[in-house]
Amino acid sequence: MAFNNFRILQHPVLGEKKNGKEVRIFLDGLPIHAVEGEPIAAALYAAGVRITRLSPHKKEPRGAFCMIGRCTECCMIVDGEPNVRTCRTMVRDGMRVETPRGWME
Amino acid sequence: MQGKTGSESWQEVWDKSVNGPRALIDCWQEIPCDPCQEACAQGSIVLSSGICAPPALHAETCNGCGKCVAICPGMAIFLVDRSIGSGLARVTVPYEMRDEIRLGGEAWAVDGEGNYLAEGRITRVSGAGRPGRTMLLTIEVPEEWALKVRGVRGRRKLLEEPEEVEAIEAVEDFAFCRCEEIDYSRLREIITQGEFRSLPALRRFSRAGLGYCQGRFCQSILRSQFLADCPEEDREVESFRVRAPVRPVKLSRLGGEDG
Amino acid sequence: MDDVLSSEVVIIGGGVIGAAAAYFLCKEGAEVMIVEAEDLTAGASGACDGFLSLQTKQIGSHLDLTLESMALLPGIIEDLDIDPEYNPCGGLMLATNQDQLKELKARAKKVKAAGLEIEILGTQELKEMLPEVSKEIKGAAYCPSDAQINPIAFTLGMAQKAQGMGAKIIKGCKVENIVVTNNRVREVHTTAGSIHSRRVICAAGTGSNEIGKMIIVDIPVMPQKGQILVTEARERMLDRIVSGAEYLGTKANLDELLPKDEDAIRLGLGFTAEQTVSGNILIGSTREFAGFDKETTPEAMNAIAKNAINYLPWIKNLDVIRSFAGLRPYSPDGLPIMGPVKGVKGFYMATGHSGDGICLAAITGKLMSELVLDGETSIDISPFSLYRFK
Amino acid sequence: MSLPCEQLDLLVIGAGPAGLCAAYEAAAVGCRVTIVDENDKAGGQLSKQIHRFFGSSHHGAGKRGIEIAEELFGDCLKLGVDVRLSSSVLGLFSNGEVMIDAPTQLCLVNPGAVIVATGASEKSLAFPGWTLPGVMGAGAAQTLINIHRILPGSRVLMVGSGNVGLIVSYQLLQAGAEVVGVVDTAGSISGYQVHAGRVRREGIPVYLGHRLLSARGSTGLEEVLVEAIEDGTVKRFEADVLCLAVGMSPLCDLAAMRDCRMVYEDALGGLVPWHGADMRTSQSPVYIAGDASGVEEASVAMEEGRIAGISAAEDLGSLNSGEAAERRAAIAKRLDELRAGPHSRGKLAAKERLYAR
Repeated sequence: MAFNNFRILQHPVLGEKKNGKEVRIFLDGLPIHAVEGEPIAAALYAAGVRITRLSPHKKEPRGAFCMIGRCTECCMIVDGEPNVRTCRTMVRDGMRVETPRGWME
Repeated sequence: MQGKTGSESWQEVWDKSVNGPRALIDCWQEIPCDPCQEACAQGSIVLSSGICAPPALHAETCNGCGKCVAICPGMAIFLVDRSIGSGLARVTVPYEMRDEIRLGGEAWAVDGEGNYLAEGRITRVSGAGRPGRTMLLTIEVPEEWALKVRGVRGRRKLLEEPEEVEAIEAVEDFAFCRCEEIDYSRLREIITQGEFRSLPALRRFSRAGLGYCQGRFCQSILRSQFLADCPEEDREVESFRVRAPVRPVKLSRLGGEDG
Repeated sequence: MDDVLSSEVVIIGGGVIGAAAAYFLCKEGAEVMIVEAEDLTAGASGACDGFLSLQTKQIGSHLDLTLESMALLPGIIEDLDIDPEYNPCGGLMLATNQDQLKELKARAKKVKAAGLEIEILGTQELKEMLPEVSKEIKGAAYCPSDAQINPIAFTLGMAQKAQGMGAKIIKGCKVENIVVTNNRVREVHTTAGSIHSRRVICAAGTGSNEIGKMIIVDIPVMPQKGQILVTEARERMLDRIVSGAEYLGTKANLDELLPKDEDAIRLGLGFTAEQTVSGNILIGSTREFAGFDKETTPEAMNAIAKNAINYLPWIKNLDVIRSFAGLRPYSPDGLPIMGPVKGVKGFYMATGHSGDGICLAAITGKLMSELVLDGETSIDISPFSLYRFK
Repeated sequence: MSLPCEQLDLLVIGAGPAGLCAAYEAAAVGCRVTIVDENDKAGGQLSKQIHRFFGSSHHGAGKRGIEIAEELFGDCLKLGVDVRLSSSVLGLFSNGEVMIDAPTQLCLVNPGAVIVATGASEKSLAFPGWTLPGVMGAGAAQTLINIHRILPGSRVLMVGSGNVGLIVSYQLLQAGAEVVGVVDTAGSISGYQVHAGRVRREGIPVYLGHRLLSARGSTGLEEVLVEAIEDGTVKRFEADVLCLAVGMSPLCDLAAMRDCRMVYEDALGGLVPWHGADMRTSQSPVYIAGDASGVEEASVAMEEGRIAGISAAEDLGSLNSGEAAERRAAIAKRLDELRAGPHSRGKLAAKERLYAR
């Protein structure tokens, strides 16, 4: 199942991943499993989703680049609010995440 | 106490290892690091001068306890034990991978470049299942490999070589500034034709570095590109004036609203 | 540098005024050299918004000059190789109370009489034009001729065009002295060497006072700081340039339109907002006297933000990614200082445009070209004479 | 109408190794110390360093970064340091005010002294395809695997054979990714041989003298083209992640905003605020420490933090100058030892040039 494909459940140094509460978020309407306490961008990676937005001008696909809230490449529309840094915003059950699709002509 | 560094000590380790395990230290760069010395209760590891000196081993007093192997941040200390005889040696390596390596199972012994040396039996596993601890694995290999083994791999295959391809002809264009999507070709055109003296002027006009990320990622490459394209002028290119906010902040926040 | 340079005309200052003067002079075939202490647009022209606000001009010669300038604009833009992002979008001036609205109405009458189309909008009409305006706004003055432009691209465009016609632009070149003999400008001493020239235009903006000292003339221009916030880029959401009536109050020093709050008066706070072609919204602004200091301050940033939200509530959800401060070349009455200097032949002033440099650049450039080359101008510039003061 | 402004004694910006050590030293001699950090956890980069650290026992050598972070943080808490997390400093102003975006509101503080310990940010390279999803900073991959416990992909190519590139490659392997190679334009390994050794013995080839040409893919990274500088042959790596570990640059924009004199030093990662060996900048009372003062090792950051803490405490009147000088000298001696190796030579020279300027 895609849910665990990219999750590191066992780690030689960090040990076994503690089971967080599973929640469900929606990416462009499609349900994605996530774990409470993780940022949206991480949950998307875990589900194998790498595209966080299309760039405003050329509508090129972009993905998280820094994961610490600086690059703004992971900005998505979250519960209607645009430009939310998904690498620093934690998932909430039922959250609706949309992929921005560029806006410049 | 005397001790020898690097490969000088290896002969001694080889000699003494017929009596039991001895530490083999493969650390010869001057790294500011001394936990091995601190960890050795025997006082067999000594840094001659300051913490950058490569550790010297006194093989005579080394009892092969392996504490230095477990703590070495460079994972550069091993144990060699030839006491079992019959042309075999046991080599102990630090291990922090998550491959399932079982006691009694077979694994690859590899050298420092990852080359296959021998397939051997794992005769000892310590620290397994204790996250945060460095495992020590002992593998049995033909004696001639004893000084060469640097790793044990449960994954017994080699990476495929990358394919060689025809060189690509033209360099594709790309966004130099990720946010404002200023093309590389456009930027260079601006740099070479604009005759800007300073980085702030180049930024003002090209807009590279004026995006949402506040130039976090392109400002330093903008500087390099600017200097590379205008090499004839030996000068300070003046840095950007920094003004608040250095992180994006909601206007409502800035206006003093809570929440 | 030991080379002796020479030029028919030397323009001190590579801002929008200097660039416009160079552009028009070159059109007439003059030999021009711009000397710029730093880089083009390093001063006020590179640290302002793109407002081409006609309705905020002082009624009379100031507004007349502005109308002449705006009439020249399309022709210049047509001619430039760099797109200055000119957008004849119209401008709204918002009233937060009935008194302000009344004042705007009274003013609109006079402005119309002076030849500028302006319309007073009630809340309903305003809502149609600016749907998400605050409910607190009582009405607005709408000027269809108001516009916006990218001041940096505009300046560079004219400078580049002038260069194409032979103008020389020396950057990083500070003027150290101006040699006057027999009551005539002869030479400009700069950090890049001496330049022989019999005609010098001072378009040095806030640096003009220093330049004036070199010829023992007091040019009463001082820096007036304006702070601006820049938001993240977004899709087009603000179709017009927008300002508050208090902006006009602080700009033109109209008692009736000044803010009520003491701190706001001290900061010279007035609301402006425009969205640039790149999508960022520039939110202003202040009018402060702080010498040559260009720091943005927590107090002003906070005040600008709070003020903007009062006008356009939705704006509060935008991220501010930058702030900057520009220094306007302030003149005591807000009007530019243009024309010759008594007793120093060949020295011309084109400075003190206060916050109107971008708007007035075109006509200033044209007038300077006329003045320098023909000795007379097609428009009477006596209202802008240095000698109106005192 | 303006924002209220809170008076503080010592403000430390950044709760990484330098900031925590600075706070500790100052608090230990009686200063009232406040630390702010934009992250929701203290420790800075230590929080994702799962490898054991070099150094000596003073720097927690032999321990993992995550353990050191916890210890340093715990020590600060014991001394009553006021730690404010999830709080980004937005600006340092010439009137002494500091603007902070705190969890619920914007606030202004006016501290008697400020230590800027904001660390460094990753440098990048711009090349065709660098905007494709899957191309990321090595630090981003490290954050994903070690903090969020999620792999960024399954086949990774690393650019940069410095310590960061090597360590993150190793950690990607630990996390279960396949690392298809480490490439570097340099002709020799830039990081420590021991780190290279750990990676290579896992079968990861290091391609020296190789240059990144382009990253390709339609909706995300699929392949990377790399050219051998010497003969121009081009290799194609199938990869879904390309990590860039091409150095760090000091994150010192707050010091620059405060008009601290800035100096360009390539060996230290770029522009750094000028400072003396006592970590005072050209603007009193602003101090700098750690990577923000020039990119070096975490152990160096800790010692510099301690010195900055002592200098600030001295200027705030919590330490007399004789005592402060003595303490600084003891730490300076340890710093000298840390920087004695050949790997630090360039940085040491740059620091000495800086002190002298």
